[in-house]
Amino acid sequence: MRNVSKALWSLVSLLSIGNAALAASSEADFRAAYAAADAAEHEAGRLRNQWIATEAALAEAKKAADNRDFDRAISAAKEAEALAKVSIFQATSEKAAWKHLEIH
Amino acid sequence: MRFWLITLAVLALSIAHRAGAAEGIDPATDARAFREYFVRKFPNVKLDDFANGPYALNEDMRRQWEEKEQFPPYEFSLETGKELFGTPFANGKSYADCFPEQGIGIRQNYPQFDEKSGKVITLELALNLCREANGEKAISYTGDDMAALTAYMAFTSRGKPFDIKIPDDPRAREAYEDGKRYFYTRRGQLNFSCATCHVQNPGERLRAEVLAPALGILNAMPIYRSEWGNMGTISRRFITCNSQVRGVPLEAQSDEYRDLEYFLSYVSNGLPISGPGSRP
Amino acid sequence: MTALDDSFPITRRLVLRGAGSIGLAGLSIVSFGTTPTLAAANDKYPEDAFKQKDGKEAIKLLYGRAAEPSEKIKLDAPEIAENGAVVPISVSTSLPEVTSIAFVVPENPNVLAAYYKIPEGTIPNVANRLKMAKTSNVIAIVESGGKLFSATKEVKVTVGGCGG
Amino acid sequence: MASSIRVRAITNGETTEVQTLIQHPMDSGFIKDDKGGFIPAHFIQELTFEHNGRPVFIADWGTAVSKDPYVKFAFKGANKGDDLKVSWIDNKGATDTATFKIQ
Repeated sequence: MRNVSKALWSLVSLLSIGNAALAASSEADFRAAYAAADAAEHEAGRLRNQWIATEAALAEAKKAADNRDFDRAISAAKEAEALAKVSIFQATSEKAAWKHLEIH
Repeated sequence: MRFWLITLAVLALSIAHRAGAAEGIDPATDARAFREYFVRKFPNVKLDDFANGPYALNEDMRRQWEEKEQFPPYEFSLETGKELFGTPFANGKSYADCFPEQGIGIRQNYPQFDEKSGKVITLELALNLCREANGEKAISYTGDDMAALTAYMAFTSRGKPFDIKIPDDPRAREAYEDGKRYFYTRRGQLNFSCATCHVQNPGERLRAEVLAPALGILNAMPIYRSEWGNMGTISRRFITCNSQVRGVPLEAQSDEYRDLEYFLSYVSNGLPISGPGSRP
Repeated sequence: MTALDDSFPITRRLVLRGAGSIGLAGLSIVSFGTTPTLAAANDKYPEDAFKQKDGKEAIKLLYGRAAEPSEKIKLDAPEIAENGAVVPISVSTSLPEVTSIAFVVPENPNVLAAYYKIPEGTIPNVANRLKMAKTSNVIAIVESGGKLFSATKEVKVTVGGCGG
Repeated sequence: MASSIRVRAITNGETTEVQTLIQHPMDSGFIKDDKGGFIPAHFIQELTFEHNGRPVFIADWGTAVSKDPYVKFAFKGANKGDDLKVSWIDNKGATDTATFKIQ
């Protein structure tokens, strides 16, 4: 199970490249990052395929922002967005792929 | 690890793949193939015994189960269910008035396709519809009372074979097909479908537990799980299954779960109701 | 009080374990008295024995002596517990004049699980369901004709997951 | 309130087999609740079976007995129709008693 998470993490970090902002981040940056993550998670919800980890990362982002730790808040929001995007990818590809598992 | 890599590869490959136009939906053929798959996979298991889930597949577990069945831990819930079922609503009517045969020995006929609403009506849903029709508030689909009520109704149907009907109505066939799709669709961070555990790997241990075969899996519902320490409904089981693959569960009795129950019950037609059951 | 017999393998194992479990015992939320009482000798609930973190001490508190393995005890327990919350365990014995049967689970936070007094006329055959925190031996202690005998079986306990 | 005690006591003329299931949480004190605090220990300590006023089985239990505990034993000397009195007391002082007919 740990290995699964590890593989997933590398995927997530691939998708969230660019979140390593050097300068201290602002509230505006956080809002943008959070809005993007929230939109992606909303789409995953429309596809009925949200992930618990995404929800947790969104909550973490919000909490960090409440504590005015925007570096952490942005990194959590980016992670949430990346996770949501993988879940969207999963739901979209499964629209056809589920047939492979069917017993015939 | 290997599993996940393969999964990623499948995910990647499947982008290119597109299923052709919707083939004809043929539940009867599906159900035959479904049953044959399990019978071939477990040639030593009697067909009816699939209704006993993992206990049909593992001798050590079966002994523990048989010991527990001498005085099953769900006994208290079953009694509560009988009591709740017999208690009249404020208007003097009771659950019995909402069901054919006064609700006794009919569990094997649920879920049903309701031609009026065009939707699947599960037993849990029917119980709440009954309450609402009689001016009572709906009760939680994942709570103890619903578990107790369905336990009692299942108990009165023990041994009766599942008899799920798919009427000649395109909406009914679609509901069945949607349930099937939900069953085989990978979801959650673990990228598991229901079938990953309950078709591909029944009898295997996933961490602690021996996975139950999908064939007959709802016949034992509701179940007293030692892990829960109490009785839980089908709704509760679906929700925990989705959480276990790290997906956000859908609402209890959402269309997807209702259709899933329709599919899973239909493919187990002919197998006896064994609920209420007990499981690890 | 009779000293514990170090040739008894379970006892020896428990002694070794006892040394390692001091830290755990210190963390535990219940405190326990250290005055040994021979609970088996009277009808009172053996409170101190039930709070023991160490199998050797629990047995000593209950009976004041150690047990020796006996093949006349049949201990029935699963090889792998389907869930540690409910592990069916039973014991029967052909030993004569049985006055008590106890179940000890050395890896549990409180090692003594259950202690059954068997009056005359009652058959020395008990089945119950116990909790097991993790993989552990289960030890059945049978008091027969004033002597102590035991049987041991390992039960594997794994954590819960996607199952059922 | 229904009794917390369920008993099946069946005699074959010589021995009477008794199975009991009791509704009780049997909280060990080692389990945390949703808020991270420990659920206080709450468990049956003593369970007694009496036939014609004579104790035939006494169970002393600790925290490791499963929720809704079950126990089975057998004894000699009872007849069909005799009373079997069952009572328990837990660590908080709660008790329950019920009398059953041997079948």
